Amino acid sequence: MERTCVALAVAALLTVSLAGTAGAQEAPVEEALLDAAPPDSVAPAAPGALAARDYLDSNDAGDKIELDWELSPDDGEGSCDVVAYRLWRSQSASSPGELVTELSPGQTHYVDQNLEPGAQYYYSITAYDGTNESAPIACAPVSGRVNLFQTTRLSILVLMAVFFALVLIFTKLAERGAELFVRRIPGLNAIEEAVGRATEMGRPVLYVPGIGEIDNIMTIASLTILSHVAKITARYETPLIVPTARAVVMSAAEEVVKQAYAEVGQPDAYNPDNIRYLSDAQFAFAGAVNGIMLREKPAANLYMGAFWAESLLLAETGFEAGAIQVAGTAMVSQLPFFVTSCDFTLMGEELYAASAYLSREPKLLGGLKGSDWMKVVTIALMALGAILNFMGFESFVNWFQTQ
Amino acid sequence: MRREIPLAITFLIGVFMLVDFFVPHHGVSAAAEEMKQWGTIVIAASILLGVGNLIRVHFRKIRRKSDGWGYSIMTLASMAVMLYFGGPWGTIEEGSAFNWMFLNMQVPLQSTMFSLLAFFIASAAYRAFRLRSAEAGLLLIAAIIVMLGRVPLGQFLTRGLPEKATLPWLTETIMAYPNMAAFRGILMGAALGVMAMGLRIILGIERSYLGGEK
Amino acid sequence: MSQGFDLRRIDRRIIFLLVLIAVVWPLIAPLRLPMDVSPPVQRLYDRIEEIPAGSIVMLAGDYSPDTMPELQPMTETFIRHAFRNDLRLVVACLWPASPPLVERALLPLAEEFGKVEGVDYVNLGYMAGGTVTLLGMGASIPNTFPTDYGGTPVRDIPLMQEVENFDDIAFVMEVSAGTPGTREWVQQVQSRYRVSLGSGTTAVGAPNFYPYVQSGQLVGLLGGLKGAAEYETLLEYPGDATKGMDAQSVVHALIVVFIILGNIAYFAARRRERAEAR
Amino acid sequence: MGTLIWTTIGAILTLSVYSFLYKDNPFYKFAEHLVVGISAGYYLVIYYYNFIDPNVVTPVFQLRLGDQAIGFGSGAWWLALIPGLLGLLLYTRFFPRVAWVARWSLGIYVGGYAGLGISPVMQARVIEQIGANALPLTSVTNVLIVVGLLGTLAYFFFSMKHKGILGALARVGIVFLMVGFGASFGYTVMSRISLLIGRVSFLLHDWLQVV
Repeated sequence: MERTCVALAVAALLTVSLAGTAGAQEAPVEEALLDAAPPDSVAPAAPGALAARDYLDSNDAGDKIELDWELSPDDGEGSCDVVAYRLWRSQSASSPGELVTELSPGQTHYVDQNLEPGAQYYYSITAYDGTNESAPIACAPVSGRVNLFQTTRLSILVLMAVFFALVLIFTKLAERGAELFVRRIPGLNAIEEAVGRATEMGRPVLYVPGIGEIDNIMTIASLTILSHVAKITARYETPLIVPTARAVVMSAAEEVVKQAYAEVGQPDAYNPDNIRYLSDAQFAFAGAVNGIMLREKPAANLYMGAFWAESLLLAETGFEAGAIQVAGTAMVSQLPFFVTSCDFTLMGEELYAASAYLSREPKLLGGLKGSDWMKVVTIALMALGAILNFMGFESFVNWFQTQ
Repeated sequence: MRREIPLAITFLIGVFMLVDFFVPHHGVSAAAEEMKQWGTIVIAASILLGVGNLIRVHFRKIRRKSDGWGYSIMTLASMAVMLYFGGPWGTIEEGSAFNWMFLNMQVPLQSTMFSLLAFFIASAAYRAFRLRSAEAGLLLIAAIIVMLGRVPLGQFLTRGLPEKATLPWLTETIMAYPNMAAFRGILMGAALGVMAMGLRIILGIERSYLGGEK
Repeated sequence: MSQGFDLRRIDRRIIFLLVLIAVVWPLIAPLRLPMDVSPPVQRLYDRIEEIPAGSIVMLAGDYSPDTMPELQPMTETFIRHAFRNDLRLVVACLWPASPPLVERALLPLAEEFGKVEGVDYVNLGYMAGGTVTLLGMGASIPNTFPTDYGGTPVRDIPLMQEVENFDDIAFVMEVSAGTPGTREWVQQVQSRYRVSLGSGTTAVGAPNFYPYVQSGQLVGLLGGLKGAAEYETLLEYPGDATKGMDAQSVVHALIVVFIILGNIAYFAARRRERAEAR
Repeated sequence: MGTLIWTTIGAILTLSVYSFLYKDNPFYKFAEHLVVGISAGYYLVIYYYNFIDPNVVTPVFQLRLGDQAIGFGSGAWWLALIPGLLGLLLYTRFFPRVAWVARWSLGIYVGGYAGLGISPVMQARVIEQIGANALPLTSVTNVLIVVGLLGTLAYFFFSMKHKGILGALARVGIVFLMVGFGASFGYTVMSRISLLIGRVSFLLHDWLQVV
């Protein structure tokens, strides 16, 4: 019974879905009817009450409306010929308006999207058997409410506030001259050694600021480190080659290096030809950097910033060329390759810490302290969540399930 | 003044974008979208800076006849050809010369350079995975287990053993627990670094990218 | 220290060469390395073996070029399997990009096994509509696919005279890269019409479908290149998947050997240094 | 025929790149400089057609024709001018007296994305991780995850000396980091080999047609 019912419904539905398509397909449609349901002239019974309401009361832009209705008595039983529910939407009570969608039998729920926020809509629904349509069932006019705050993201806002507060407090403390300890970061001292070695050997230093765009925070951190490195090379009068994969990063790097050279009183040592834009294309860039490594023979290769698959291409060539290599990235997927093929690697947060550490600016060190305390807060929250979960209060952890 | 204006702009835009995340109101999100678009435009417009730099560097190389200057001609020439085919009088549609050069020269060149990694990953493994210390040992063992566990060979090597001793099982376990735990830690720490740096940028404390002090 | 061959200073070009050989060799001459067949693949194979010759099976190709490396071998192997067992084949696709991809495997194999289009196999091509199309096929396949891929009216195709709906299909192989795909086939077709259904998916997608194998809604599942390779092994016809997996196995093993050699060299050298120190 | 020529070109370029594995050589230099040139031209053209033309040039000119068409489907026509101007500002750096104006567009860009980045990072990498890692230590796997996470975070503590408990935790962290790095190194091998297989079968199958 259930089988045939579906078959009938589907055959009829085909007349819906195929009708109006190319002439070639009209014949089969007829056959579909012959094969399956003889088209009756009786409309299926109308669906039950239709209810419409603003979607997910507080978190959408007021452009969604949620609808529920009850099945038509002829859906799956009775004369069993409902092939679709037709949902209609109108801006006025008088006309049925436009057909929103056709829903297959058995469904009783739909969310209408991309509506005009706040506008009033009249919905009605009918049952359809492929030829005849039932009387429409209407519901009270409804409008989506425009919301100003996404409540499911409250936890994000709260923790962000906590974090910013921590950072700012410690920054202020630092400015007031509070002594802030920062553990030494091995990779950083390595940078100085590397540059020193390049100088002894009278060979250039290669600084790759990653292939991230300047909107990538890793790139910004890299530029900070670059200005530090540039100051050292300027003092030693060691050539500093900076290949970039992004034009904006290139121009920023120019500013940074030029400035650094000026600050240590070596403005003339600055060579604009050494800050180069190579290519936006990832591997064209990597290939060209490899070329630089083999032909201009830098004795120190520094990779700081956002790297993708090219990381190993660079690091392996650099090793073969016999350079000291120090890398720094928060790109988790590439850390294994830097760690295995470079002499030192700044991992994850160390890259950001480095910029603060190098500048020795108390303000920035304050930020580090703030981050550390945020770690404590997060760990505490996890522990608390674990305990509460264990005791069966899941609501606390659920608060962190955001959308 | 010269510094204040950009920092003020940075601050206002930064805060607005921060707020956008919490406000579903379409007015806000529309404005945010618009500004994101501005960003992409600025980037697109900057490409000329880069290409300009590229041309300058190679042009000087050629003029000074510094070694490899012949290849610099290559670079400039191939770029000129692309610009010719793609210029206003040309077309970049499917099947156009521009498209052909991209598909049959840049794409194979790039994917081949990418595939060099197959060789480098082997040489890196040979060189780096030495039992110098306990930590290095862990690195090495984890790598070997996962490498074998990923291929039929590994499955074959440990056939018949209880399931929890087979290489595939070990591989999945290592990936799913220690590996994931470590990476979650790195990501969480890095996230704090990003946010702190982001805050410093918005507040104008971090300004290195604007070219140091002036 | 200086004299004697030092493995630590082995020229890495030797490594490169070995890697290259390890990849090229299996591609030219399949090694047929031992491969354990996982149960879902075995069950799929056994089910198809049970189908009496002459029966009609269906291949649903629902993927696009970007997933070809993983899925095309499955398509090829299934068609080969069907033709080898003298099963007749109906191809139907819910993805617009699929029909030509299936065709690419179908035509050469049809030639190899001397199968006649319209009699032994038919490619119905692509029909839009996803779920609706599946339900349509449940009622009447010829009405859902009025013409085949070549434009011939389906009602005029000899093979299709015997095919009205899923009652006439002994087995459906769904090669799927996403939606509409395996999930829709299980939920709309298998559950409604009790069709015997097998599936091949990308390695990424496979985990989502193993539950269906557990529940028996899928008789078997091929997961990614590895699944395809296992299927080829059962068919004793090493194709692209086997070659690929062979190459993978060899290189992985090779790298492990490198690592071991590297360590032997490392410790040997350390011992020598200690000896010299004394 | 045409395809054969192009395939051959592709094959020659492929081999030139692989020649780099032996040593740096004219073929590689050729390939390297070629791809740099081509991609430079490519991106110049593509960026213009995909961003500048549709989002700046077209809208502005359309308005001049009296058409009401506007920026990115929102705002007024002058909205389309703003990014154009911001783009132009970048070039003031070539004129020392107004060079500093170039920072305006950089400020907008960096500031915007800094603000944009913060919240999603907070959501995906902190908030949701709190939920995901609030695990009671009732199973081996939970212990593994919690200990590993604690250790790694401890390793990233900067404002305290790594001594005592913190030091111990940090050492645990290093252990997990090493296992993690080793594992994902091994995990990546497969995809890298696939790339090589892809190129080799291009040479053997598409070009030489031996297999």
